[in-house]
Amino acid sequence: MPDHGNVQQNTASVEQRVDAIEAVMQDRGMEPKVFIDQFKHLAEEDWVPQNGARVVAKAWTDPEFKKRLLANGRAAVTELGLSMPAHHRHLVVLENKPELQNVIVCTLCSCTAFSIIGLPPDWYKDLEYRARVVRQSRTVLKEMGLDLPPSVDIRVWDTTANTRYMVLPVQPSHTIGWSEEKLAEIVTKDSMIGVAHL
Amino acid sequence: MPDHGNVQQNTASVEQRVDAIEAVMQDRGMEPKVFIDQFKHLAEEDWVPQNGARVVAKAWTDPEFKKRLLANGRAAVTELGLSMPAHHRHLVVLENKPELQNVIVCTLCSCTAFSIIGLPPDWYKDLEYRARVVRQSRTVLKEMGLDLPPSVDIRVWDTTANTRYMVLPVQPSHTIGWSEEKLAEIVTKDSMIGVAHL
Amino acid sequence: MDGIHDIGGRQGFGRVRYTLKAQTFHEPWERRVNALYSLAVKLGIFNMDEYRHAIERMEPRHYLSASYYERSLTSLATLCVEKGIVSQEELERRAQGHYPLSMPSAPGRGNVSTRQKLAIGDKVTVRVEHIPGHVRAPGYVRGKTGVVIGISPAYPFPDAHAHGIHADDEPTYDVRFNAEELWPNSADAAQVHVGIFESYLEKVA
Amino acid sequence: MDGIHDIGGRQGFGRVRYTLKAQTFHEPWERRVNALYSLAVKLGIFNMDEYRHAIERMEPRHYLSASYYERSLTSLATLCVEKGIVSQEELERRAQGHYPLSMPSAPGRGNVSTRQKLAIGDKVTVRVEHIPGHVRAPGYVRGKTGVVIGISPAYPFPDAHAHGIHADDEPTYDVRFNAEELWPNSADAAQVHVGIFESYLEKVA
Repeated sequence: MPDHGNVQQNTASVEQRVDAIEAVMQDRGMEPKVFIDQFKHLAEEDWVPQNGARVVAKAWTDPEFKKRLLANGRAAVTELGLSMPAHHRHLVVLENKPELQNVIVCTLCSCTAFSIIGLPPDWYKDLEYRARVVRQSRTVLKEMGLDLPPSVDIRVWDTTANTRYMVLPVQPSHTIGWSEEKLAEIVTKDSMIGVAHL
Repeated sequence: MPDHGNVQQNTASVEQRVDAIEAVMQDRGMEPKVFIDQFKHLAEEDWVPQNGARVVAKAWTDPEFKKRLLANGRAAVTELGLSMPAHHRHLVVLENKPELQNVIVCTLCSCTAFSIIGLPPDWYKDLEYRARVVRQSRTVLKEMGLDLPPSVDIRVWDTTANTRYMVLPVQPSHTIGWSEEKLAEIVTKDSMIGVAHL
Repeated sequence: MDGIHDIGGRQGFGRVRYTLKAQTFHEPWERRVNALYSLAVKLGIFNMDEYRHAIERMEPRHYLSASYYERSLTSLATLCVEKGIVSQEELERRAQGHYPLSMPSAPGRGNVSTRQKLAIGDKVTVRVEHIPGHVRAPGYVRGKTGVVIGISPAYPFPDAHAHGIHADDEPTYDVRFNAEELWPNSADAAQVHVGIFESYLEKVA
Repeated sequence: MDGIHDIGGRQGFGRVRYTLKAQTFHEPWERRVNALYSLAVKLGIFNMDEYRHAIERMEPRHYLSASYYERSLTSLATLCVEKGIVSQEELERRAQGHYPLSMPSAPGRGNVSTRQKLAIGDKVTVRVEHIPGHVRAPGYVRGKTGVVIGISPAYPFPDAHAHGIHADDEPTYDVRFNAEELWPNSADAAQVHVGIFESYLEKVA
């Protein structure tokens, strides 16, 4: 039986294929090299989870900001000089509580509020997470190291439209009174996706 | 990103894997070599579409046999010395008519009445046929060379239980009066699956 | 289980690679695999329902990329390991490389106690069930309504039989559906008949 | 389309390969691909809905076996070919080998004319639709009933926008479902919220 996929024995390597499309874009005057450098800067210096961490730390220490953040996330993050791409129409901030765990997934592709919480980690984009966390939320979180007692309710948010989500994790009790700067240092990307506590 | 399937770079070739399991069965006294030879005989000499072709030719020429065949296929084929495995509990014979085309598929795996119509052809077991023929029957048949006019109704039979099906194709008008033996020569496996006319 | 194998009606696949007088086997090892799994069934090492379910339990990427006979091989090897005939380590030592097996099985279930005998002409709905173990109703009929047009002899209930738990025999029914009710505005006109075990069906008043 | 990409709730997958502080990129070419498709969107060569749909149109075996960034690459290359920027032949000549692209697109559709404005607290059912083109409602909510708990700003309707046909903007609603109603007896207890375009919803009286 011949191979039935459209990926054949003589398929060019993925690097060769990237080189080819980049060369085409270069030829057509799209200046891909310049953009690749800009993008590297964006991905490594602008779209970092430290953005979201600052948002979380401010929400923990400034009740008025937290109200504005929960009411309109997209507007509130601008107060910290943060922005979102045009096609991220809305930022919904989901507040975790001791008895409530919010978790974000994108089952159809892998959308995230990447300019705020950083580009998604590898596992977030994998078929396993996408297929399973909507249906087996408690089991999957446990496998990932977050073993929630039965008393904690779970809310899964499947980001299938143009709204983006971020989780506002529970502030660890031992950090009450810390400065905003110090608090921001403990906030992880995974806690803002909702698969880890702090 | 590490490879996520369970088929890794160092996966043994499929032949090595077959050799390994056969060697295990040999070691455990199951005598696989004897059975492989027997099976080769079964597959090449016993489970041949000529069986079904004889059934079809007899149904075309013997109206009483055809009645019995349509009433209870499994019993009727024994009249021709044919048999079916124990787990094929029932043989339902589907009579095509000028205005009716029956088509067989097994969407969940690839079941067939193999002792009667022969082991299934490669395309029958492929994902394409299994996924598409239930939903796009007319389109798929056309792509396979059977372009049915809109006046012909289509019935698709998904063999998801232990009943087996065979299609009784329409006898071509130019063969009326031919002997049973000569008629049996024109009947193909594909016509008994329902994807081709004669 | 709602597995990747349940592909009836799934879109995105290309043309059927149809050829006249297509072959069944293309490589000598394919014939051997077909014989070996048949031998194992004959010897009572596993039954056909266990065999089918072990194919369904293949890791989804492996299932889709494997040929038909590689799927047979994987089921055979998985069940031989699960039945204690051989260890994966021994298989890998003999094969001199990684030997991918299927994923573990979820628990099975017995026959549905509220199932009803049905008659030809009965209008029936396929229960909306999501069974973690083996099940022989394709997903595309779940919750859909059709008419019984045939009754087949009783056979062990596969949801139990594939898991080695007690299975009463029960009949299967040929149920006729309209393709356009299965996939509204998105199917070629046809009647689609599916062989459905009694436990999966509910009579519609 | 009822494509292989629509895997929410599909069973048979193994454990999430979770690691602490997991990386986004593993190979230099992945960063380049992410930049190149973003550049194409920025230049207006295609929009995000076309980009997503071209990923969904990948041949199912290719989709499942490809890494995330190989899927991005395939969408970028497919759309550059479909938009007339380059031919597959030129790509294959430059790449010195076969260059797999996505399968052709089915036609799209416009906004649903009977859609209704919804309010928080409305009970809604997801229409049972099988759209051959791009659609952003996951299959697991089809025909299911939930409650509107949030409203998001209007955005071009993706079923049209992914196909280059006129798309009116419409709001999306955060709809809350119970996991146990989505997958009866076969899900961990949870509320599952899905962002759903207005055209996909019907208000329940």
